[in-house]
Amino acid sequence: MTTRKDYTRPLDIKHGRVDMGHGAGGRAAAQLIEEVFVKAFDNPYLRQGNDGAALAIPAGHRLVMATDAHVVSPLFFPGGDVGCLSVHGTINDVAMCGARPLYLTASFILEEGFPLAELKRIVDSMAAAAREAGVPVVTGDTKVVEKGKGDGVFISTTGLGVVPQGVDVGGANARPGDVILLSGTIGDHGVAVLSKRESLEFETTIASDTAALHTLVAAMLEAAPGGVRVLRDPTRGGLATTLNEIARQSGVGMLLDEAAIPVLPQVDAACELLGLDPLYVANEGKLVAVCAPEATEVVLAAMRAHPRGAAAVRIGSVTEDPHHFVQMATRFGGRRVVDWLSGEQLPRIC
Amino acid sequence: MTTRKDYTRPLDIKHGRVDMGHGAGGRAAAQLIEEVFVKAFDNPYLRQGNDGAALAIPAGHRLVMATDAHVVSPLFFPGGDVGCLSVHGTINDVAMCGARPLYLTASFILEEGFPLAELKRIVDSMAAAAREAGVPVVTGDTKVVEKGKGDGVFISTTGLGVVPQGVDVGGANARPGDVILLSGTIGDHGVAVLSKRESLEFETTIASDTAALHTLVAAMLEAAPGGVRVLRDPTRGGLATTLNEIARQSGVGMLLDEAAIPVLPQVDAACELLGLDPLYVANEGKLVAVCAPEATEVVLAAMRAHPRGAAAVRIGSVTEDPHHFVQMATRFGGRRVVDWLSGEQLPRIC
Amino acid sequence: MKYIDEFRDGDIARKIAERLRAEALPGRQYSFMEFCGGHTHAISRYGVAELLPPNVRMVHGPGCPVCVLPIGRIDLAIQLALERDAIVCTYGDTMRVPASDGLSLVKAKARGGDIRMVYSAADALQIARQNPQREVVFFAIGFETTTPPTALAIRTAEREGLANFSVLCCHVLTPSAITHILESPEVRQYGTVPLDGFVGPAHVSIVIGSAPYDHFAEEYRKPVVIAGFEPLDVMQAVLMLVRQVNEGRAEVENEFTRAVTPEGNLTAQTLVSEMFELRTSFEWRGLGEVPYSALKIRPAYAAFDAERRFELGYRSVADNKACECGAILRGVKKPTDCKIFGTVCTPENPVGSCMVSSEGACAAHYSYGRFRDIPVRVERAAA
Amino acid sequence: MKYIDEFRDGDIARKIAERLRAEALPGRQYSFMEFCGGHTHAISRYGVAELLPPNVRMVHGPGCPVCVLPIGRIDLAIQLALERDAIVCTYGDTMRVPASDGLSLVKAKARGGDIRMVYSAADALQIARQNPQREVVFFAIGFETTTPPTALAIRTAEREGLANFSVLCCHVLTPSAITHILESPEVRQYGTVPLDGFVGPAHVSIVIGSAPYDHFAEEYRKPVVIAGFEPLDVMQAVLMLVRQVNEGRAEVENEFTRAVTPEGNLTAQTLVSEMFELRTSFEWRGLGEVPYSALKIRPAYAAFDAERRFELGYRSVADNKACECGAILRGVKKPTDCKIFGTVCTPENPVGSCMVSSEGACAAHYSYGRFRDIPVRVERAAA
Amino acid sequence: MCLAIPTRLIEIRPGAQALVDLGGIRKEISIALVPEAAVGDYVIVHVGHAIGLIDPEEAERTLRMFGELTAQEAS
Amino acid sequence: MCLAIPTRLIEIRPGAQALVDLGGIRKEISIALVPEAAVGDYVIVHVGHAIGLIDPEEAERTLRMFGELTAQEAS
Ligand code: SF4
Ligand code: SF4
Ligand SMILES: [Mg+2]
Ligand SMILES: [Mg+2]
Ligand SMILES: [Mg+2]
Ligand SMILES: [Mg+2]
Ligand SMILES: [Mg+2]
Ligand SMILES: [Mg+2]
Ligand SMILES: [Mg+2]
Ligand SMILES: [Mg+2]
Ligand SMILES: [Mg+2]
Ligand SMILES: [Mg+2]
Repeated sequence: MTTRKDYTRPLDIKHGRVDMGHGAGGRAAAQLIEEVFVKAFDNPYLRQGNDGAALAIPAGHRLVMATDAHVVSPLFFPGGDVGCLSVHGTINDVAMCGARPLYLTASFILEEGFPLAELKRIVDSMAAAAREAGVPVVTGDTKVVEKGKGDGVFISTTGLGVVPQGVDVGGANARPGDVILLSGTIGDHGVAVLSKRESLEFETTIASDTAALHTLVAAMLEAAPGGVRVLRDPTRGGLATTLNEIARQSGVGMLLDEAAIPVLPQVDAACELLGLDPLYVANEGKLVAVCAPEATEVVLAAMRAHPRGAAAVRIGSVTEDPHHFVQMATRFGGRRVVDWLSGEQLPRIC
Repeated sequence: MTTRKDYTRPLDIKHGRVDMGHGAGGRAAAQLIEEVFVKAFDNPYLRQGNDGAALAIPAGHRLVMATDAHVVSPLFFPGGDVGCLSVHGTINDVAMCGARPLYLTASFILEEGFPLAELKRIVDSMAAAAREAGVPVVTGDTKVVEKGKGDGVFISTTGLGVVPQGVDVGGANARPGDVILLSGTIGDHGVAVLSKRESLEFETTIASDTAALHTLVAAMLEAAPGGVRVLRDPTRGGLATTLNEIARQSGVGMLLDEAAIPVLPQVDAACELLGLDPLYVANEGKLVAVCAPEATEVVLAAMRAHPRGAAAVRIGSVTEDPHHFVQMATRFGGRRVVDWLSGEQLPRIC
Repeated sequence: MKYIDEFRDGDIARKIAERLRAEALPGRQYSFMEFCGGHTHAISRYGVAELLPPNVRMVHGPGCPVCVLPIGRIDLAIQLALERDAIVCTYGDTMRVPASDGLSLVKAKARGGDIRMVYSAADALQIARQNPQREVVFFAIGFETTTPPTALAIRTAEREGLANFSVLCCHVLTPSAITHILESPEVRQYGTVPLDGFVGPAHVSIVIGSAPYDHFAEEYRKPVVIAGFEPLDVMQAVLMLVRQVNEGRAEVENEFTRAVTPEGNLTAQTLVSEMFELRTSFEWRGLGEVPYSALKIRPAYAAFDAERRFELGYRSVADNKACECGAILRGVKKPTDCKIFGTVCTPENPVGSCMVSSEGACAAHYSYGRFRDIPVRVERAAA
Repeated sequence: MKYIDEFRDGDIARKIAERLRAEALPGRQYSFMEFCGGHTHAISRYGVAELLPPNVRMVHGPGCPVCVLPIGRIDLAIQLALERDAIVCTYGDTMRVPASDGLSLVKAKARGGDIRMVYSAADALQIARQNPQREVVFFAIGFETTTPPTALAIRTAEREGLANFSVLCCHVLTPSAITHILESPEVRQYGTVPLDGFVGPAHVSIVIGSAPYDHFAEEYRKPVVIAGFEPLDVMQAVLMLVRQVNEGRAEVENEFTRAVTPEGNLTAQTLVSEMFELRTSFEWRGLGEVPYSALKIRPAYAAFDAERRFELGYRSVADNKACECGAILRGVKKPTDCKIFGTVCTPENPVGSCMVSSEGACAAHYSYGRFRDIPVRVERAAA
Repeated sequence: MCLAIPTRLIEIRPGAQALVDLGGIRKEISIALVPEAAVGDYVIVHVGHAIGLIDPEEAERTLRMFGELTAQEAS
Repeated sequence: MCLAIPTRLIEIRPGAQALVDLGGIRKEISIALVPEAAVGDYVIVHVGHAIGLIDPEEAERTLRMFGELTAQEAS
């Protein structure tokens, strides 16, 4: 007696497109999940096939959860795509709480008509990123919205991690006198994405810095367990906004040294051309750390010893300031406020 | 010296609309989060204001995570809205793993132009549902997509729960001879939503059954800790698809008794009018349980003693069947297959 | 639900079943064709087949408007949406019918066609009113039941002067299809399809009345029993057919007198003949070209005829080689006679049109009756 | 970046600053207006103010095309998008400028207006080509720098016969604005605004040349130094102005000789005068109606003039009462003189146009210079 | 084919429209094809249009006929 | 106002278009307004159009002039 599945024709990944049936919860949905998602993410948790995943957690840790929706346009950009981004972004948010990320969940909102081949490319990229980071996607969900009510694919990921004993990292922990470290150049991700935006298009060799930073964080925490007070990834809003958030949360001011902030020449040039400020451009593989002054050197050394922190630098220090201003000594010799991002970062003509 | 926030004009909730700036990660985003989300969900985890939330978990439990994207149209329907739905849906998926849900994360994808008043109504509804269920929203994210690239609001929620010792609930656990229980009437949610769909519109007093089922599950598990083998909420795809999923996962067949499956008269009528089968219509506050035969009575009693299971019934039993067919003895006296949902549930003319 | 629930009563079903067992002659085989997909659906969904004596066999007919829609017609609708940028409005049933190039309306929609499901022809009119700058085409399918609402839509559009509305008319006629089957060589000459009688259309007959069937009873000596679409109606009709056969009668009987009169709905008939005229020939999936079997829009309403308005040229497209829909629609084969039934061809990925509508013989058998006969072993899935 | 980085060198800046401190006479106050927002931006972003001697004060001028755009003009663009269903293409800078009814282009877009940000006038043309069935309007703002690309777009549209493209022309002229300020009672009569000289436009001058400024130096006896937009250019220009004042000269000097010639870009000038002609009057935000201060499309190109094509009627709308933009644009007041600066009016919720562009005096001061003077205490936020 | 359902006509509305009830569900449909329909009638609704009426006496008769011993007895 | 940037013209393309380079970033722009521009020139780009050219000698001279002791010495 032949044994066969109850659907026999595999998905036509090459020419097929997402249709409403793939989100209706029936056999088409089951097939999509099996042939695209489960196949790519393959792990014992997902294979449980239940409404959720049952997970093991080491004893004696605090837990951290973080979530992010990923809606980048275009979906594919130099250096990455929405798939790996959605893995890195959430791993990083977990790591920025001082936690070791253990598990991810992924929830997809697909637009009717989205090519299955692109979906597969994105899911495979996610799976590769998750594998490389050692953080499996343990459960997920897929919905389909009508054409014109989505934008290809949106991916919301949630991460679960554990905080080792003795680690206390949080945005409210910065104190005057602390030192502000940055793990590398800023603006790479945003410029890479902009370079592919319709009507802005320009040629560049800049690639997104999208990367998981949890091993970098682990190295920093190991180097100075109590010395790292704040960690944050300067994503949307850029370095400027991230520092303002920390200043507000901690009730402090900051003084930056413009000359110390690393910006790749091409990023600088692209910003010049479009009237943008690299301080407000998104990053996806960089972190800001606020450290106790006495821990600075050892943390910086640990960062520089890690491939994701090789270009780590000290960019400023925390000040006492009832206005919570982030100020900057300009390379030119002046001083100015570095404010929150206001509105969107739009290319300007003036 | 006067003390004031660094933005002074509060959001114009009444007339305002979401614009791209609310998703750009700058000050507008911070304001939206503070004045709409944090205000509604208010809890100490969220107030940490970090990239993720640090959480406490009771010792000696296994963890469960579940995630779902919520993309219902229309956003408001009789008996609920996408907000409370997104809380109930994920709480239920956690509960269906036999877990006690503890925390939720929420990730919003807003369409440019979405009225802030509607957003607030949805977020408030979410917050009320979370409060009522005792499961706080501990961290979140907000993105804005351009008009025409979203559909008002999409909400992805992820739940974290703990499984008590000795509980082993999963879709693969059904065995021939087991009994299939259903917690109440089917099709209420789907019909309530359809009744508001443009061009289908009909008048009905049917309301969505959207509700959190975790306390019902807790009562069932307490009544017969080892006796509940499978729990599942028959959402998209309806009861028929859910039972097929379990049959496939467990490698069994099922035999249902059509006469035993409760359907409200208005749901029946609406399905008749539109050419739909209630077995395939979505539910958001019902569960299916597969129980050991000896536990049936005590589980059923526990269900009936709970407000969400007052109309619980036995609808069939698990059979040995290498084809994994879900079959049904019809009320009429015949027998038929109850197949997976195929494609979408569309109103038919023939 | 009054006039519905009473006709689904299992106790009465058992009584009729008993009568049938008593009256069906043991030595004889009875073969009846239920013309309509509505009957096919009732038989499958309620498990009516289980209640019939083993020597009474039901043969599915071509009476599902979705099943008989040929590929070329779907292609036209897709062309209007994808190449002519029209808003194509259609009943939900047609969305998944296979067309050329692996497309269907669902897939054309996913490729960007503005294809909208409507519940009623009136909804298509409304869409036309709301989108004055767009061409709105109503893809009209169906038998005599569905034609009058289309006629009404055209009349309304004409009275309102709706300049952007037109109809891609694919309305077909029941009696010509029945004639075609009775004239088919399998039935007439070889006797490979022994047809002892017909369960006649329910809702079609509300509109056209019972009189049009008299001809079949007389000319072809076949009993006809017009029956409602509830399961008891079907069982009673079968009983009435058995009785006619046993008694050597070939009459038109009406089991559905609660809705069907000899003359039908004259208002509807008048409206339809005002808007439509006979096509000399029309392609049916499975049956091929059938003379005088469909309607087209009269020249007086040419402005509302999408075929004229867009100068559409019909191109016939052959069905998939493996597909036996044609033979199944003519009653010559059963779904399980098709080599790809339930494997390559499933409701999820229909190859033929009979696998699309739940009234299609293949879909009905796959979704409701498969447990009886398929030697499928379902592999334990990974997830 | 060649010709950029060299002009941002902090070491040289310190040298110029030293010179300035040496040459600015201790007993004297120097007030110079930087006409252009580009200079305002450079001063704020690089912290140039810190390097100037305390007795040299920079006064912001009206040279930001976004800041001087009156409410009524934005209203027209919004009207085209929301009421006339046009695709309105615009530079990113204009998106957040406050209009009537609490709207702005960003908010009109959120309300469903098809408003698209373009990087270049050529992109608007491209959108028109891609949407032949839609009206596409390019909302053209800017000084003489930005006008030639608009002229080019009109010429291209005309040559291609693009029938659905038009321009809502809001191009304004620098010299008339300068005249207007010099003629203002504050400057001329009361001397409430002591203006010792002008830092003249950089990129505008590339197009129009340095000759048009001779008039000011002669007529109004004000020194003018045309300067580039890099911070060293600005500092050097200030030094040159101090020298002119000290020496009692009132000449047009050119610090920006690497790009500006006396006659300017003749190709661009020819093109502009082919497409455009002077308006007899035009409303500027802050300055009110300024005679001969703007361009309109010549009748020969009327088909591409959105004002004519859509028969738009201009309606002047008063600015918010509390807003001091007018006085600020005329150099009469500083941002911090406005009662709602930094509280009700912020870059997030701009009340006046000076808070929109990062070249606006208020936005520049809020974003870059606020630490110097605002007695704001930021409350510890909840999240 | 031709899904059609008997519903009770409960209100006649302008433009040959009517409100019908089916087990508590109410929907507006067209009665342009059955101009004779009156409130209280059961109309058979197909794609939003009433296409015919139920004859209550015939319905009664049919129900009585079901399964009766012979065709003769049914009449 | 009027954000404009000196970029190096590296390739002239049909239709009065040209490819320019700025610190490794390349973009196609219009040179219709500076028909005299040649490969190797630094053109000043504003809203996707070159509106003028940099005169290298003048740039040199300006840099030399910065901060020199008196206006006289700069000439
Ligand atoms: S199973 Fe499919 S291919 Fe075969 S006859 Fe039926 S519809 Fe045609
Ligand atoms: S702060 Fe705002 S309102 Fe006040 S002058 Fe400036 S732009 Fe106008
Ligand atoms: Mg997050
Ligand atoms: Mg993040
Ligand atoms: Mg983060
Ligand atoms: Mg799910
Ligand atoms: Mg889209
Ligand atoms: Mg889930
Ligand atoms: Mg769920
Ligand atoms: Mg579930
Ligand atoms: Mg986030
Ligand atoms: Mg939308």
